[in-house]
Amino acid sequence: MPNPFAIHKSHQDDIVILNIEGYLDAHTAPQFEETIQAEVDQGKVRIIVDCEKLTYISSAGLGVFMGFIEEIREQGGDIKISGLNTKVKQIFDILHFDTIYDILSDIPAAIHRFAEVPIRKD
Amino acid sequence: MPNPFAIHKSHQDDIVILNIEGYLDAHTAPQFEETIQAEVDQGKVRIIVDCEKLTYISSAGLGVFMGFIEEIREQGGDIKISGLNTKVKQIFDILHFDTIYDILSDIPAAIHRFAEVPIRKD
Amino acid sequence: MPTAIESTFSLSVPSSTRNLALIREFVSQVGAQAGFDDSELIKLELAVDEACTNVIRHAYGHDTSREVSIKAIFDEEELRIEVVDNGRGFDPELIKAEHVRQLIAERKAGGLGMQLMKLLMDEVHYEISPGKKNELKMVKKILKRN
Amino acid sequence: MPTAIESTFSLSVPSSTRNLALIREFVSQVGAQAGFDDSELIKLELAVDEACTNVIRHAYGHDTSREVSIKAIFDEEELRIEVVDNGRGFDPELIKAEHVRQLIAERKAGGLGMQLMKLLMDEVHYEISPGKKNELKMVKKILKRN
Ligand SMILES: Nc1ncnc2c1ncn2[C@@H]1O[C@H](COP(=O)(O)OP(=O)(O)O)[C@@H](O)[C@H]1O
Ligand SMILES: Nc1ncnc2c1ncn2[C@@H]1O[C@H](COP(=O)(O)OP(=O)(O)O)[C@@H](O)[C@H]1O
Repeated sequence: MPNPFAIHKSHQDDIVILNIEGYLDAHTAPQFEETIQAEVDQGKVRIIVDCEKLTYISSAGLGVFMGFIEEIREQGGDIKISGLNTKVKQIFDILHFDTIYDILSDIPAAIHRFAEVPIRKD
Repeated sequence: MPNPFAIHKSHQDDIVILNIEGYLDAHTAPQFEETIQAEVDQGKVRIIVDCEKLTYISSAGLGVFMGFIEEIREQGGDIKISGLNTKVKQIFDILHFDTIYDILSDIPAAIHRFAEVPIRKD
Repeated sequence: MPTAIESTFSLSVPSSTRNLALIREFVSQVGAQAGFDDSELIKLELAVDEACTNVIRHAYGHDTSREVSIKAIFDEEELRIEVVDNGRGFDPELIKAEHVRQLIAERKAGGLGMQLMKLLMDEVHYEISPGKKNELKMVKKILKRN
Repeated sequence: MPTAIESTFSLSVPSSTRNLALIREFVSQVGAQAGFDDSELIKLELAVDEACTNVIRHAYGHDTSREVSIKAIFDEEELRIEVVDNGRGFDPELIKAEHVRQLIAERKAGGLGMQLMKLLMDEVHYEISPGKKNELKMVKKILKRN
């Protein structure tokens, strides 16, 4: 079976970019959670999660975004989400995640948003 | 559901090239059979079946190759098979189809074979 | 004289999150046959994924020796999905939907599954007999396009 | 005391060739969990496809109101597949394998299904009770790589 879920990490200045690929469900969410936890533990709290290659997300995956956001914002960082395809974006929209998270079209737009709005307050 | 099986037709001189795409099983074989039948009915008996985008074949698909080959060779034509990927080629190999059909790496090689060996005799 | 022809599909798998992908594939292929388009299919997959994730986590507490069963039945009008477990059961009436914003404030990473099912499907209905048979029935209407 | 843990999966679908793709996806995902690699998976898919195609065509004569059931059970050593129908049955002993070359000479477009199953699987075994329960059991050993 091809790896159903993978995370590729890169950096842009002090911003961590996590490209997530495949599906994020109750089976793969723990891997994503550990990755974000490791960044937060190192004080890296400016995070872009690029979802261009994300094919699916369930509440277990959405839960990872929810579980960290308060702590990350308290530490002066944020999670910006980029590259959602139409199908996956529907799922974020149903739960109105766009009222809580900055959701951008692509990585450059997410980097730009970090410069303009380092922490989203709502 | 994306179309599980599709056939694209093109020509090279008097050779008909059928690019088959997706899976060829008992559900989709009738469509392939009708396409070949239509060519034979028009006297087009020099046929390359290019399988570069074929992902799977079962005996129902192999049966289409079997059902026409005698008639086509009697009429001075042949079916050459090209572009099989490793996974699908395994299935042709298990039944020793390569002892009966010319199986080539790609379309140019199949066209070339038609020039060299218009009808395979074995 | 039957007026509508029903198609019935069923799938049983060990109770493990690694089988969620197979469950979604099952739902997606049945849903496509029932006539749902891509944007509706992902919603169906999600509703059933949430239902089965709850069975795996809550009803069976990740005991992979247990079994999750899904039945899907459609006719021209609707697709019905039934998810059955014989695990510990619960009282769905006691579960109150909390808004994402509130869940986040309470530092919760869950609590969206049942909300999602209700948002995604036209009907969601539980019949609970703890340890015997807990059944979740969900219905999605098939909208005719013409 | 059980020495090996078995995982059991089952799928039932209406008897129609349009469900062969779902059947193959089921077999592929279960086979992958059992430890088979890509080149082995396509062989497993093919063997089960051939078995189910025969049920759809021959046992039920394309009557889509009937049901095809597949069970897949694996442990560390082997994957067992059982395909069950309650159709007309047949005597597998009477079916003689003919070479492709011979089938072609007789202008036959079929006759490869049972041959393929035997070539692809380690064991193939029929238990036939026409109209009641016709069962095909196939086994593929899991080769340890280390
Ligand atoms: N099938 C089930 N069996 C037992 N308890 C369940 C089941 N489904 C849901 N629950 C209970 O309902 C609660 C809410 O479920 P849900 O809305 O899906 O959120 P989450 O699963 O993230 O907690 C669960 O935490 C659990 O206590
Ligand atoms: N499940 C079945 N029920 C009834 N008859 C069957 C079944 N499977 C196979 N047969 C019989 O065995 C014959 C050989 O099957 P097979 O080798 O798969 O080739 P094909 O299906 O192409 O004829 C069939 O033509 C049919 O008469």
